[in-house]
Amino acid sequence: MAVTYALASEAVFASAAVLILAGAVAVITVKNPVHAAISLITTLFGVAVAFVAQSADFLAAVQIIVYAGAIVVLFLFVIMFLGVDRTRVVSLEPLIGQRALAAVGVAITVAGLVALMWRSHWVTGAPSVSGHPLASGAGNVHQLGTAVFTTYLFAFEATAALLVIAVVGAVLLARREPSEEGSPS
Amino acid sequence: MGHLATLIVLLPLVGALALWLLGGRVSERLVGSVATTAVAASFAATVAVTLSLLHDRHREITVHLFNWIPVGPLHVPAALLVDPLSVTMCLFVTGISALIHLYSTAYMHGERDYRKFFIYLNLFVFSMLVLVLANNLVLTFVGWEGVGVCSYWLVSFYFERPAAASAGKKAFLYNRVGDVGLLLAMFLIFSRTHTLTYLNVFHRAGTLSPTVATLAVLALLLGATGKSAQIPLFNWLPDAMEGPTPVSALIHAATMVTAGVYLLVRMSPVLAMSPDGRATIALIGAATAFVAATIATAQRDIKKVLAFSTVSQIGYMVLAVGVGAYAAAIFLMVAHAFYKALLFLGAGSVIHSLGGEQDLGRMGALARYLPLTYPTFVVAWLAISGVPPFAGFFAKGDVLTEVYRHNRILWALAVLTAVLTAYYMSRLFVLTFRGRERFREVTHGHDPHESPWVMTVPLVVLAVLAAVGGVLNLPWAHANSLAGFLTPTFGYVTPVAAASSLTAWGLAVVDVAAAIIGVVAAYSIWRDRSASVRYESPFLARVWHWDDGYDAVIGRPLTRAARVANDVVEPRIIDGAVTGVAVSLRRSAEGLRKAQSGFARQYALAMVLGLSVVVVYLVARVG
Amino acid sequence: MHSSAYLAVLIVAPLVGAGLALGLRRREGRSYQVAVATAAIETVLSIVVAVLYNPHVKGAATIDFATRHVLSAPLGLAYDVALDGVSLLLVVLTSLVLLLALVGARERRREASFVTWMLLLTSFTMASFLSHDVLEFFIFFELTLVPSYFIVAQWGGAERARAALKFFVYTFAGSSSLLVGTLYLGFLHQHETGGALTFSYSALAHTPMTHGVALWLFAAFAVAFAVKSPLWPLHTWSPLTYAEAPTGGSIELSALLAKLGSYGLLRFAVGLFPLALADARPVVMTLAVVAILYGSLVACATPDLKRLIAFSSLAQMGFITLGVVSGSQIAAVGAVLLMFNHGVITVGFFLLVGFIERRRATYQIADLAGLQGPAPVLAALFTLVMMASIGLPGLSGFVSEYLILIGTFATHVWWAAVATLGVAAAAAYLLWSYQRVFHGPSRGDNGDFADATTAERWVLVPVVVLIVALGVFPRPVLEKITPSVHQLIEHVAPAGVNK
Amino acid sequence: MSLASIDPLYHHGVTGVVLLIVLVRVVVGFAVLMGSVTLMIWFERKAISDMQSRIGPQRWGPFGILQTLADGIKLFFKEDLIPAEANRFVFKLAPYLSLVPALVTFSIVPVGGTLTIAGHPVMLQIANPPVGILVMLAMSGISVYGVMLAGWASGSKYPLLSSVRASAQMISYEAALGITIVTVILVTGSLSTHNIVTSQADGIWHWNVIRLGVVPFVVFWMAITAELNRPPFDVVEAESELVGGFNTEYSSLRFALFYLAEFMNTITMSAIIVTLFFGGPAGWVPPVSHLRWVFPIIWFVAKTVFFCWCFIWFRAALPRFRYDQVMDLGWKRLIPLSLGWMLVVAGFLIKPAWGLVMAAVVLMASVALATAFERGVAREGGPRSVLAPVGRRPLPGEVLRASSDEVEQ
Amino acid sequence: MNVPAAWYLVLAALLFAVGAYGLLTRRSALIMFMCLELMLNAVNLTFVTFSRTLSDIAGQASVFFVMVVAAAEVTVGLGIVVSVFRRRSSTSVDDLTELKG
Repeated sequence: MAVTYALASEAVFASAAVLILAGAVAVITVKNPVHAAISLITTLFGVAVAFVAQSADFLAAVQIIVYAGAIVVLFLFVIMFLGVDRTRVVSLEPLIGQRALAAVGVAITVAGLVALMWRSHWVTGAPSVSGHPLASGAGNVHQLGTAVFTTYLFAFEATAALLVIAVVGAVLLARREPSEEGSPS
Repeated sequence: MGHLATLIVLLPLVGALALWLLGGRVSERLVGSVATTAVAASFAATVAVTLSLLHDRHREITVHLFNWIPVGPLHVPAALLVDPLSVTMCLFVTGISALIHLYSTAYMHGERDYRKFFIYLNLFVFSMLVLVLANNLVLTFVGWEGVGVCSYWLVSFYFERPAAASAGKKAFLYNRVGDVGLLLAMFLIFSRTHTLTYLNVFHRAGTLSPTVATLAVLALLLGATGKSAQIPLFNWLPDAMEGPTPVSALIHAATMVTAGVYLLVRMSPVLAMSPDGRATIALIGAATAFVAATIATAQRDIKKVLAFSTVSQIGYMVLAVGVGAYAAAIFLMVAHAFYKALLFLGAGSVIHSLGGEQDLGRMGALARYLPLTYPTFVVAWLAISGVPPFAGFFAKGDVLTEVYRHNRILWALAVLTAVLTAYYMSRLFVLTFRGRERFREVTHGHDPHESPWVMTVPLVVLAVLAAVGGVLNLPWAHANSLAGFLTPTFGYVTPVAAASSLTAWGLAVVDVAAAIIGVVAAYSIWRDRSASVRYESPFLARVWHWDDGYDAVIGRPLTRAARVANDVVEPRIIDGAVTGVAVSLRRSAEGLRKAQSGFARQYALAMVLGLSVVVVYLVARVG
Repeated sequence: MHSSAYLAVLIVAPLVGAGLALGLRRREGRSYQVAVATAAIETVLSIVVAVLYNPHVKGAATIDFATRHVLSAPLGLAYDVALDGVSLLLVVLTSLVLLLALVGARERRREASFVTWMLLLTSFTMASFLSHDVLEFFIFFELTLVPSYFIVAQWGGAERARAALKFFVYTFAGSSSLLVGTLYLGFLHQHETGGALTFSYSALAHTPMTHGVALWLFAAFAVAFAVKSPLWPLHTWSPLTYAEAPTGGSIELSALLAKLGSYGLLRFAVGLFPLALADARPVVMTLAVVAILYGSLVACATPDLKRLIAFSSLAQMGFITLGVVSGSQIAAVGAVLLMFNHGVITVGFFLLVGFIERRRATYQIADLAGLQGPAPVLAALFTLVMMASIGLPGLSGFVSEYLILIGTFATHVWWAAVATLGVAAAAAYLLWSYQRVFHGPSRGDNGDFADATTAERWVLVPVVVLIVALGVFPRPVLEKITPSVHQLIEHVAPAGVNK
Repeated sequence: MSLASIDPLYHHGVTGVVLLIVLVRVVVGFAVLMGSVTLMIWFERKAISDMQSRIGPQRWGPFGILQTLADGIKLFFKEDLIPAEANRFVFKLAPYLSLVPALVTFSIVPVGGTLTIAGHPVMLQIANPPVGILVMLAMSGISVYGVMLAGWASGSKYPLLSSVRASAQMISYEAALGITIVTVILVTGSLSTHNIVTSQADGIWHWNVIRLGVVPFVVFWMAITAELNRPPFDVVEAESELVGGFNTEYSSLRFALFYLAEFMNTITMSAIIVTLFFGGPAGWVPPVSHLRWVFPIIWFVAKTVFFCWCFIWFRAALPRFRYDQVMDLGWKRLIPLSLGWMLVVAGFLIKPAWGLVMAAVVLMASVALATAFERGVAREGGPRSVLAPVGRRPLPGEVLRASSDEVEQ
Repeated sequence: MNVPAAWYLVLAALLFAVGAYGLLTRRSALIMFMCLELMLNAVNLTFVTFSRTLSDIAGQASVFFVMVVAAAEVTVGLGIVVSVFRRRSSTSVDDLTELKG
């Protein structure tokens, strides 16, 4: 039973990893933005699976609702509205050395980060001092809610304000100027 | 507060305020009488105070009015010190002022700013009294500056004349330079004695080290030279003759210019601590007396002659102070006030009669036309020349006697000056009242007319005083001589040993001889001349090129420096440095600008590369 | 201990007035009336506060009306106001200057926004003077920049844009060092005492620090204040800005905002870093003396009346600086008094020059001559203000200048001695320009120059009264400010250098 | 690991039997759903026919009950057309993106109580995830893609417009939907559908529709109708405007899949309404000893069928909204209403007094907002819609300034 | 759940790398935004992983906030893209060099 069990969790990880990486690579390689968006959804699903596998159930749900349900939809909206869904030439790189340098820089950074984590035995902080072991399932939602509405209340309110500001800003940005239609107000 | 002395000070102020509040539409008559009455009442109060002081055993009354500047250890009260010295000063200040006020009511008749003139005059008297009666240096300084600013206003009274405006400014500025000296003296004294009240300063004067005392005395001297027109700050006084003549009489002859001498006399306990300082004072005094006298011999303007004469006479007083003869200095001051006021008023009368002419070359033979002015002028002339028995003889004699005892060289110089004094005064007298008539051109053929009674009455009164003023200080004539009266004030000073009577007589003879030599010389030269290059050397007429020297050494370089500062230093160097920083920043920014290619992805790449450097560093640090 | 509500009202009233003035901008002249009414109320209130102020609140403390509310503990932000002898006069000056500037230099172009800026400026300045918290002071100190920038930039003369920019950049650059210094000091205090982050003046005044740190912090503070004052050689914004600003703006800038610099220097730079004084004092004093002489020198040659007043202010601020850093109690009292007196005198100057400009549309000395003939009252008023500036005893300027010099002389002979020359220099340039403007025959258009109107005379009445009153009877004021200054100087120089 | 807290089935660990039970549950669940979809299509056609006084399908099977099957077979054999302009991959993908969410959503619906099979307690629902109701929200978010990509991938204008409309509408109503669900969660204290249902088991007065006041239910119902793009919110396939909706270019099996998904969604959403507001399987159980477990299922089916019928009824009875009215209703009416109601509910949950206070506040705020909005509309003088047509409409008799200016120049 | 945390961390690092590389090499603003989302997700994944290993809910709370911020960022970012596209008819960031020094 234990074997089955371990195998299951590793299988979950493997499928999540495949989803994530395949999606991510597709995002940066496909030519069509709509395909890229679809690939992005794949990655997001993979991340949601990884969340569930790590007993962050609520976050997984939110990941789907917010990311897949709203953000990527927004991307698709914009793509469709703007009509930028035609295929573009991606092989040409106008900035000299951009790709090579990018590859080198990213590789060094990520390798360095992994090395750092490895040096620190994949732990970067002290275990929780609050004494409440992380719950899963319904308890997870409860715990997260308690944390967000007590410890991080200020941040919560700030992000709420940020959202409102973002919405107002986006409306203002995307609104057509009245002058464009020739009727000054 | 309730003391009568308060009234002395306040009455002129009240007069000035009353005149101000009366407004511009009142008659000249009212204005004149208010102003004159205020000063006359002040004089009356002074007399009363003097009488009361004579019955006071300590001869020293302090009247506390209010606390003016109390800051921590510095306490400056507004308080009056009534002692023999200050009342003596007050007596002649108020007395002569009253006379001059009276005289001015007629002299200034019809002037545009008639009321303003009397406001200034009253304010001046007020300031002078504050100066004299103050019980501390700061309050003295109030009066000191007050008389300065009143003098500024009065000298530039005819402000539409550029010369008058410049003269007023010059007077104020020269005074101001002197004030720096007085301020420094105050600071120095305060920093050592922690007080500025005279009596306390005197008590603690003994603790001053000789160096500090000398520095303080020199600073005081600088202040005195400014106010009293001594070398090196004497040349504002002749220019100040641009003011109305009564002003010259009041301020630039009788009262204000003596303030320096008064200050030195007042600070005699400090002077006592510094023989070097006193020697300097004596030297300055003698030199001024002599230089001014030489210059006076060559002046063509009647008032200029009198102005230099004033400078010279005050030089005597300073000389007296320098040799420690404070009583003699005060005596000369009083006597000088009488006859110099008289001279100026007489000159004013002359000028008045000639419709404003001041050039000696256009006068002559006025004796006939000015029946009252002439005799009074004669008295004054004889008095200043040192002819007995007029006041000048005794006063100057006292000084010379004291100087003789102190320093023979200075004495010789003083006697020489006495000769010159007699000479230039006689010259003035001769050119004005004797000789040929040269004024017809000015008066358009009319005869000059004598002044109205309000102008001549003061002349007569002053003539009497000038004639008999000498008795003030004749020890054998009465018990309460001036020197005796003043003694308590100088009680802190070691008295000078009395000279033998033989020497005294000898010196008197020398004085008389000097006077006679001067008078005779002048008569012989100027009886039938009105101008002479030989006897009026341009060097002397140009005041030893003193003004030119100042202009070349101080005036022009400073002006040039100011211009350079304004045109070059300010915009180019100081502002230029700032602009330079800005410009260099802009240059470097223009260089750096090229790094901003506008390609967002390049910026992102830069970020990533930077991040990788950080990460590499961290990895290297960890292991 | 009086209620701190007074101070809150002092800060808030102009804000309310500004709001009202802005709200009534559509109504012709109404916002001006509101502004003047606000200014009048503010003035009365500030005088009431000044009269109520009690320098002996309890024990050794000399602050009154104090209150402190921590707004944000982690940020160290607090509303902390108090009044003491050092700020007392400046509070009165703030409201008075506003009133006089509004009444005497009415700006009819876009009046509502002008008065709004003026009221805002007053509120910020008031708050700066009342702040007993370094960070709070800094915030308001910076805020004053905004209204003054707009006043200069919108209502100024031909070169207003350049002047405003220069003014802004200068002062802002200066202030940046103040911010750094403030934050460093706050964190240093937190680090040293281990408590919460606070910028309370009373707390920071007792921050233990090394000599070197004190020196650096002093420099950081002093630079900001030196720019604002202005102190030589950081003054070059001031002649341009004063000359280009509208009369009201010049008044606010020179009479008031400059005081923010010297006030800050005394209370914060000197008050917080006594350790640095020994080393910094000769430098600052030398600069002050240079400012006195240099300002006077340039003033002699400048052809523009407003620039002349600017350089005269430079010299006067030199005196103030001298008194502030001298470490002598007498001199410090004199400096505090001179801040007020110079404010009043400068208001008088700028108003009078403004009156002249109203008639002749020029500030150039060369265009003017012989004004005393046609305009005797104006000349008399100018003379009075000028004499006060020269330091004529019996007028207000003397008392303060005298205290500064005599106090400084006791501690630093040579600087005081040289500075005393400035007394003579002031007379030189002022009298010379007076002669050129008012004396002599009135040439050209100057002949029909109109004398001061009744309204203009009334505006100057407070100036004249203050000049004379504080010259003749400064005792009540001195008694109010001396204890605070004494305390400050005792804190700075406990050794008892103050004589 | 606390799988047991989710489902008592896992109490004794995951064994072969358990896995088998789970498998059976899944298969049975989806089979039943598929079957009910065919019934649903038939039911709809039949009900509509009745309301319109027509006869409807009648040939295949009794009452034409097999008509849907026949249609399916027809579609299966039709030619599979892919337009030339279409984006092939996405075009093929889209129908599945529509179908899968519908299927998944149903998995969280509890259709009955708990059964004991072979010693294992078996809940009569396919899955009971701890974040239960969120799964429904997530799936309704995902279902947007099917519509959207289908329209886009067709490479044709009308389907694209239709899909944009549809997705905008779905996203808009998702907000109101989410907020009303929050009221349910508030009163239940759990996200799990199982718990939501059990908390309503104590009688009709504990049903959420009553407990929460009727408003959340009404809002939810309207929002869900819009989510489903069903009449009267079927602007997506407004035949007279947009040909046939986002799936115009689809044919054959792909079309069938869309159809399937649509009806499956209708059933699922009816079931969700029942679960959230009507106690799910709760209902009177007769006092019999055996087959007690059947009664909850019957109750559940009955309630669900009722709501399915309601959807059909709406289609027959209500006129279609205009597009801007749809948006207006969603943003300006339902969202504020549900928000305000949520606050009131939250208040009452703390203390009745708070509830009243909250109600007063909400009332005042809404009045203020409404007034301000009216004023704004009056001042702008423009159309009364947020998504206004571009530009200002000229009033009758008004000459457009811009054009006249140009003439003058 | 005994998949080691290291696996997830490395997975996240790879995801991050892919996102970063895409950000640097793709020119379309839209794709760049997507790459940003990839990077954010990578970070979220590490957060959750650390939250698990350290048994601290703070990590998950952070993820929550990151999501909100990401939503706001995309909203504004896409608004900008739209308004830029209206004027420039392009979403390529290489065409936007107005801020060139």
